[in-house]
Amino acid sequence: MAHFLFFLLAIVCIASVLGMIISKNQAYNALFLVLAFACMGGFFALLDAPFIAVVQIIIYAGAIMILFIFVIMMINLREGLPPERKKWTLYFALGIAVVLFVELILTMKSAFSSLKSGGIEKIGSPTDIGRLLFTEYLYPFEITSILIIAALVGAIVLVKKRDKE
Amino acid sequence: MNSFSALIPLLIIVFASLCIMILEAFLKKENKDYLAYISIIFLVVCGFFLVRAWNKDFSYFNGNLFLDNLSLFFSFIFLITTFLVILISMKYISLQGVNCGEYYSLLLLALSGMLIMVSSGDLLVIFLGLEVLSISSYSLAGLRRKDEKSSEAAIKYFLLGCFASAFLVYGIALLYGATYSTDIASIINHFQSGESLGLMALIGLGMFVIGFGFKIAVVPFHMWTPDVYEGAPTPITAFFSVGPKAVGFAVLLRVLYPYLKNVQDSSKAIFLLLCIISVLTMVVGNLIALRQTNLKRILAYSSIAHAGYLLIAILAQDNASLVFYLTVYIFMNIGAFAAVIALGKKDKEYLELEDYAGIGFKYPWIGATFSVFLLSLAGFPPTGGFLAKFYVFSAAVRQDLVPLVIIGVLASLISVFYYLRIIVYMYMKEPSYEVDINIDNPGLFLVLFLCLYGVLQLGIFPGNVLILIKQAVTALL
Amino acid sequence: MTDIFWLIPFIPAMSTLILAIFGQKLPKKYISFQACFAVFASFIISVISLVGLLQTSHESYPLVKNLFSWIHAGSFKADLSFQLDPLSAVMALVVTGVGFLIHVYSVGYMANDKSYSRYFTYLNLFTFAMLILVMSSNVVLMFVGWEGVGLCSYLLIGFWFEKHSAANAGKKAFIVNRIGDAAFIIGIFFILIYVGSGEFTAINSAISGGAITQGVATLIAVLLFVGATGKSAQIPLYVWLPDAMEGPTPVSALIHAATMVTAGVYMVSRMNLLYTLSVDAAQVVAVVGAVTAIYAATMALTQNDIKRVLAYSTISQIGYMFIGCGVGAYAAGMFHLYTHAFFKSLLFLAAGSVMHALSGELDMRKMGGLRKYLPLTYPTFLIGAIAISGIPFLSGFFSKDAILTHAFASGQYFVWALGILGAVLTAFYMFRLIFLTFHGKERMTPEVKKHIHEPPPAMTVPLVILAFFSIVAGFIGLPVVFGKNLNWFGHFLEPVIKKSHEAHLTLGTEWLLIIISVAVALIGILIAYIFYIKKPQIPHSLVARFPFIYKLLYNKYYVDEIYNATFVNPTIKGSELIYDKFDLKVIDGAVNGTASSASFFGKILSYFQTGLIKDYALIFLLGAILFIAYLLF
Amino acid sequence: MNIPVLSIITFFPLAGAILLIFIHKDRKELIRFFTLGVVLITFLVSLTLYFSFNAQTSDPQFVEKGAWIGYGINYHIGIDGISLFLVLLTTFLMPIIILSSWTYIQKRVKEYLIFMLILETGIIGVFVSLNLFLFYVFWEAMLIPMYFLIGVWGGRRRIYATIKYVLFTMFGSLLMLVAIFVLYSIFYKATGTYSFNIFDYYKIILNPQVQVWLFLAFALAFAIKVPMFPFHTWLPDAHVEAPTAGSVILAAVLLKMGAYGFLRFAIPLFPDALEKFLPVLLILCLIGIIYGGLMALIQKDVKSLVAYSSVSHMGLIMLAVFALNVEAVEGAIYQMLSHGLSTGALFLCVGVLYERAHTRLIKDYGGVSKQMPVFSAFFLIFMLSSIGLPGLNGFVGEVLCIFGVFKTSKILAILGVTTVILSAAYLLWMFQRVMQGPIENEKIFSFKDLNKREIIYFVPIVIMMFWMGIYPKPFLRKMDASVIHLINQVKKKEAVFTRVQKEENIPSVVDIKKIGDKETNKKKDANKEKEEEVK
Amino acid sequence: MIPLSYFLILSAVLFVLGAVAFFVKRDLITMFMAVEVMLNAANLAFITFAKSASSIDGQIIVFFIVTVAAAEAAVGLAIILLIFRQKKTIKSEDINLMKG
Repeated sequence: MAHFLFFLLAIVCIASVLGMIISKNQAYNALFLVLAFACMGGFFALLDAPFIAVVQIIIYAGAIMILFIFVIMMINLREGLPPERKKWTLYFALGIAVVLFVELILTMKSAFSSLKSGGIEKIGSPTDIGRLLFTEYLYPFEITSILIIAALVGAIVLVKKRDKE
Repeated sequence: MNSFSALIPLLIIVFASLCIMILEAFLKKENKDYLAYISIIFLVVCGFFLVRAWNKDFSYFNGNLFLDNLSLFFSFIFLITTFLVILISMKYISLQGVNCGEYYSLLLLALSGMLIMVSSGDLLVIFLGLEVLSISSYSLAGLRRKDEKSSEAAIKYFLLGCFASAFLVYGIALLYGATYSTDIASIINHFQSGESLGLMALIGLGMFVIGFGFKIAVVPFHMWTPDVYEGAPTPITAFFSVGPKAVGFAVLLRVLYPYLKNVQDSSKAIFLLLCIISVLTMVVGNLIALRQTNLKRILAYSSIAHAGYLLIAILAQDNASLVFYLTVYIFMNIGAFAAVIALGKKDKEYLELEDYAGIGFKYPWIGATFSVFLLSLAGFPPTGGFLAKFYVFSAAVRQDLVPLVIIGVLASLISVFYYLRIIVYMYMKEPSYEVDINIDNPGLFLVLFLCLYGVLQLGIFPGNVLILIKQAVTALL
Repeated sequence: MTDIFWLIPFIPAMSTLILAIFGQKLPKKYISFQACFAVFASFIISVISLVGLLQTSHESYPLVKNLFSWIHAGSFKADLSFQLDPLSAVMALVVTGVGFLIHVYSVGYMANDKSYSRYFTYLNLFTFAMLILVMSSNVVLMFVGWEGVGLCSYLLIGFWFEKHSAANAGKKAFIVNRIGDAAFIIGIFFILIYVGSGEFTAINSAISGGAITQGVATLIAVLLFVGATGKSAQIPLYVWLPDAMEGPTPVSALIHAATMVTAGVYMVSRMNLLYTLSVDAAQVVAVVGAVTAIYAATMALTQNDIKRVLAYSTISQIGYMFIGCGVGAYAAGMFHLYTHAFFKSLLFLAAGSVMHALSGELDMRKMGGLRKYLPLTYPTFLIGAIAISGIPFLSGFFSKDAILTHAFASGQYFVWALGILGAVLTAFYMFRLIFLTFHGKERMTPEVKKHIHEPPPAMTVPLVILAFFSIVAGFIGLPVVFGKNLNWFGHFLEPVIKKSHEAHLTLGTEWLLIIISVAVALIGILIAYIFYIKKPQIPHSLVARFPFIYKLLYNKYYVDEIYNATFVNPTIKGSELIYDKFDLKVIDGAVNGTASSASFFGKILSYFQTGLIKDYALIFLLGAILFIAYLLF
Repeated sequence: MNIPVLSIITFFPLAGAILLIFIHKDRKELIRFFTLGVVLITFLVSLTLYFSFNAQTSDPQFVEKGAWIGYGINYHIGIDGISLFLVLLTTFLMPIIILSSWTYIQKRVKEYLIFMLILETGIIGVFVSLNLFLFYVFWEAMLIPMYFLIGVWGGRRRIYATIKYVLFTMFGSLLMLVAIFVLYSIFYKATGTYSFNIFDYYKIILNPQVQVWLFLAFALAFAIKVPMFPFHTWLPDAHVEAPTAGSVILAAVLLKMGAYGFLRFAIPLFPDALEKFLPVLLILCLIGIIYGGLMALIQKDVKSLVAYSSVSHMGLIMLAVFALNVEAVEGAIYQMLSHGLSTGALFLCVGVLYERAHTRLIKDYGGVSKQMPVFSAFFLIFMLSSIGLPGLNGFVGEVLCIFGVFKTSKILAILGVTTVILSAAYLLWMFQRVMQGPIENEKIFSFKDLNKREIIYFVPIVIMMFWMGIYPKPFLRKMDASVIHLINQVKKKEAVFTRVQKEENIPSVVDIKKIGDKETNKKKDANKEKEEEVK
Repeated sequence: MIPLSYFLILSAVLFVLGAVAFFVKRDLITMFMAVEVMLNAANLAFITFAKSASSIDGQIIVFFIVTVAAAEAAVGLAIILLIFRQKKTIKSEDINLMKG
């Protein structure tokens, strides 16, 4: 069952990312991405991280991608943009992809055997995560607040309409 | 010592940034200079606390945040950088039409990002600090909204920055996977103990270096630099050329120094890679700079090349020389940018080499100080630039990196050409058209003189600073 | 009394200094007085010194006066010190005596020149340098004088530097001399290395002590002799002397006849022990002298320029002197030097008078019949010509005869034969000169003719005095045939010049030799008489019959052209070629090429900076892939 | 002696330059007189060096030592018989140079004089430094004013020339810097102390393999500066384009730095490597002599002619330096001084002509003597001095050089002596074409003879020329001890090395203290303590 | 149980796809989306490792990364809007004022 679920999600996920690459339309792209992120949430759930899975779906698939779709709609381009048309670039991209993939696999190969998949002592429950966030991870948490301020200020200053000139 | 004092400097800066955001709403347009003064006051206060913390080794949040001497020294340098950048921005903002309040606020937020980065030994915190810095930087780059180049710089910086961040995160993930920790010290311990998954950790470290290689702009991760430098508002370029670079090196120092010192990976792969990168960086940066005619691009490529020299310092494992180099670099580079900023008027900046013809005699102070900065960048004695290179190279020779040093000096020979070319234009060419600028700019002149003083002081009597630096780098041992 | 001899060079030096600094502001009269007086004072001191020297015993020769240590570094030592011995005394006398007369002559000759003070400055400077040369007690200081006279020669030849030819001649003289000097200084170095000192006394004792092997001696002697060929205008470095006639005539008389050009002879005599030791070197000297004597004489045959004839004659006569030195008769060589100083300067000065009378005309083809216009110059000129031709009882006869006799006696019959042949030629060209100038048709332009006049007394008095000496000067060195101990000159020089081998000739042979040489001289005069007075068409028909030889002689064997073609032009052309092709293209090109290749690479690299995000990302990605790949493998 | 004379001489001009900044740029006369005053005072003060110099010892004198940055970087200056005269030459020429540019420079007088004063400090600093770091600082710093002098006040191709000059020189000196680092680190590894002190370095004996590379780097830097044969191409350009004063100082003093560097650093530090490269170096020098002469012969530009003549003359000097015997080295130093005077003076003459005709091409002149007899006399003397006429300064140096070389190698000396002929050829020919012959260029008729100011600065040169030619003793005696010491040092080091080589396998560094020099040991301990204090 | 290595391989695949998409796609928004994919790949790796380590540190890191992604998205989209306002295009090739 778990295997089936994993492969299903994996295929959907990869397919939607590929769809994003191939599709011309940005709106479709965004939707493909939402799908992929949703699958990602599924993986997280499979990996005993229910809270993160939920966060993933709410924040990523929900909030961030909505932002994307808003922007896409504001821009509202007539014709879409297909990916690179030159053949060699695509082959090149394929080559790069293969090489990079092989490299990453080789990197992680050593880890495959040592990964202990059986452990189920701890599940990332909201309680546990919340406790950690406000104890051990308080400092990073505070920093994220600064981060969000920075993002806010930045976003506002960049898009707000200019004072009357 | 676990103490709340460790957090105070950061709090002051963030508070300052918020204050400015709020105050901006209440200030009249003519009085926007007050925002600069307020930021400076906050910087001074923060500096005061930093000085007080010297030798005290404050830490907080279970050691996620610590103020050892090294981070204090770097923090102080960043304060100075921001201080100087604010001074050169004041007139620039009004002349070039940049939003004022957000400008200072973002600058201070970027500063806070840097403070976070240097005062932590946890990769997660460092990453978050980096993102604070980056996100502020992306916005800062695009602040000249009238100028298409500015937004182009912002998007380039943003997209490539995120791309690099992804590598960085993946690298951290691999490190985490190999060592189950994000703390530098325990990661290094893991490496040292030679447990399995060495390869994954090594690649993780590699991707981490790639991510930071982007920030410090080393070849081949440097491509964004010239464009972003050219497009960003000039004071921000000055900031970019020193701030993120310095902080990047500070982090690399924290990560790589113990690594290179303690870990014997198979034939020191990272070491050799860094050698190659360093050589590429010096050579490519300097060679391309030869062809440039835009001052900002010249300085951009020059800053790429300087990253190469700085990498040598990392390879030489001589932390004092790296820190000293960065200190000098801040003064000379900001000084140089200040001189470039000086050549501007309402809605117009003079950035082409041609514009500089005859400037040296027409505006003697700008010309003279700019020349000193350029000579310092080129590494002529008795400026700080020389001493900095001197330390780095001599340390490298002590580590038997002679070939690297030879390439380094030859690369700096190439650099002499384009630095001197600017002087050639300033002093040895007759202007073919009138360049009139607004020289009523006390803040900028203050910066010119401060940097001049810094460059000369560090070049001739660096003794006290060196002692401080020595004390600072003991934190790493 | 004799202590003051070191003043001899310094009086002209002081005069030079004063004239050099204040000369332009001083009146001409004062200048001429000071210049002449300085030389005269030196002359007086020379005489006093000579007298003193005669009273001193031979054992204390030479008298040395060390003024101060000049150059002293490591083993290189050279002092500023002078010495007085018969040789230097004779030379000092000749230099100051003849020099004084020529100074006086110049007062008249240069009276109207605007660079009057400059002229006398140079002339005094020359006297100074020449005196340094002859009186120095070591070979390094001698070199100072050696170069110094070269300089003055340069300055005085180029005295009228506005003329290209004069400037050229001066430069040529200096450079050719320098070639010799280069060899000379190497010779000096050998001496310094092998002897350890440049003092002549040390050199002599080293030679007599056997410290120098024959091979080294030959090397040194030949090197020094190369220097001498430069200074004394011998083959192959004689080419500058004919051109040197561009200078004022008194200068030609003083420098290029009487004193400087004989410095080589003086030097060889000074180093006589060395040349005695090295038979090969002496042979070289003799042969070069003989060949030069005859070679220069042939060139004198066809020249039309009066001073050039005299110049070639000088070269030829110096050749004789070297014959003397080369066959070991240094005293004879010196004797000829001494008599030559009188009659050759007489000839030059007389030629100067002719020029003066003819408004500067030098071409014999435009003279003729001057005898009656120049009643004083003609006889003096004639006396000089007779003296040089070797007609008995004039000075030239004795000295030349001494040389030829010694040459014969030493068994160098070939050299002797060349000398005799040269004597014929000498007599011929001298009388050709006399006949063309003073006899026959008057070929002057009427314009010139109007102005012909005898020169002022300042010029004629020296002529007369020199004529007098040209007649009597020979009597201090009579040959054996007139009596056993009449060669006073030879005896006087004996302390310096050790007699190598006395001429072991019977009286009969000696007489025969004298008769032969007188006879050939007379034959030479006779031929000249026939050619230029009796049958003036003969020369023309000869020219017509042997055009090649005539042309060869007239053009001085094309030696200047050959030198130009073989040394000068290839050097210049080659240098230009090297400059264009090597210095600018290769060396400079390498430098500039490095710079432009750096720039080229910069251009190539900047092509990668396309400004497109995806290219940047691609390079980032490639870099990352390589980076990881490196870490993986 | 408590007065820091050397420091005063070194930094007084710099102080003058700083004061000059505050004088308004339109008060040109004041600026000129002020500068003249500064350099004259410097010169007068420097005379005390000569008079209180002790000729008996080879130790550095007037030594001043002070802590500076640490890590072996100290303020350590002093002079010995070798540098004494180079310092004096600099201070002597400086007033002359200032006078020579009195009217020549009309634009930007103030900046010009400021750079001149800075340059003087740089040059003197090079000659007095006993700390390798300090030396390098001055060595490089001096490039900057020179760069401006050529670039701002130079001729038409000045920018090309000045950049070429700076880059070329830096190319060498940067590699030398690397070598200095290597030396520094070798010393550190061998003894555990940091030092840039040249006397400390004298005491270490290096492995020949290491020496080879270090020597190459040092030699390259100095050879470029001299310049020796294949590295000479910057010289004609720089000379031709520089303003008169620049050419003078370049020829008179800056070129000497290369030779000085060999004497002070390259030769005593790396005797074994020197021995190895000696044939190559000697041949390069020889080529330089002849090549420079031939190139000078055919130059069409007076300045480049004199520039190539410098190549030739410096070739002789270097030949003598490498001959390494007392006569040769003293001759070389002496020749450095006299070349400084004579070539400097020749450039001054060219400057005088240029100021009148604004051309440097030989063909534009001719017959100048007639219009300018006084000038002609001076020019003549300078020329004769340059071709080494006895009685003038050039001869003494030249004859000693060639004699010294002769002692080492007869063939080299014989080939080297061609300089005597060549120098006469190119200079006389030039003199003939410029000064003699009929006047063909109309402009020359309007030439005025030297004015008082010009005579004032020519006369001291002439006096010095005669003095040095006639009575060189005061110069030679002062350098004896130092030169002999230098030669002994080189010879002794070679000897020690062979001894060490026999005893043990060659270590990369042999510290002399192993061979038994307790004094240095003590000194090093003292140094160490100081180091720790700094830390 | 599903082997954790599957997740790692999937993570690698996603990372590679994101990286390639970044330089194959031609509009700025999708390029940015590609970066998001890469970040998610990293997230997946983190969670996988956290699972293997039986600790939830990795999950918390992911939480922070998601926050960062959100912040980046805010600023990034603002910049893209800015570009669009100026140039009326979001084609990456059109952003080439500066080069060389």
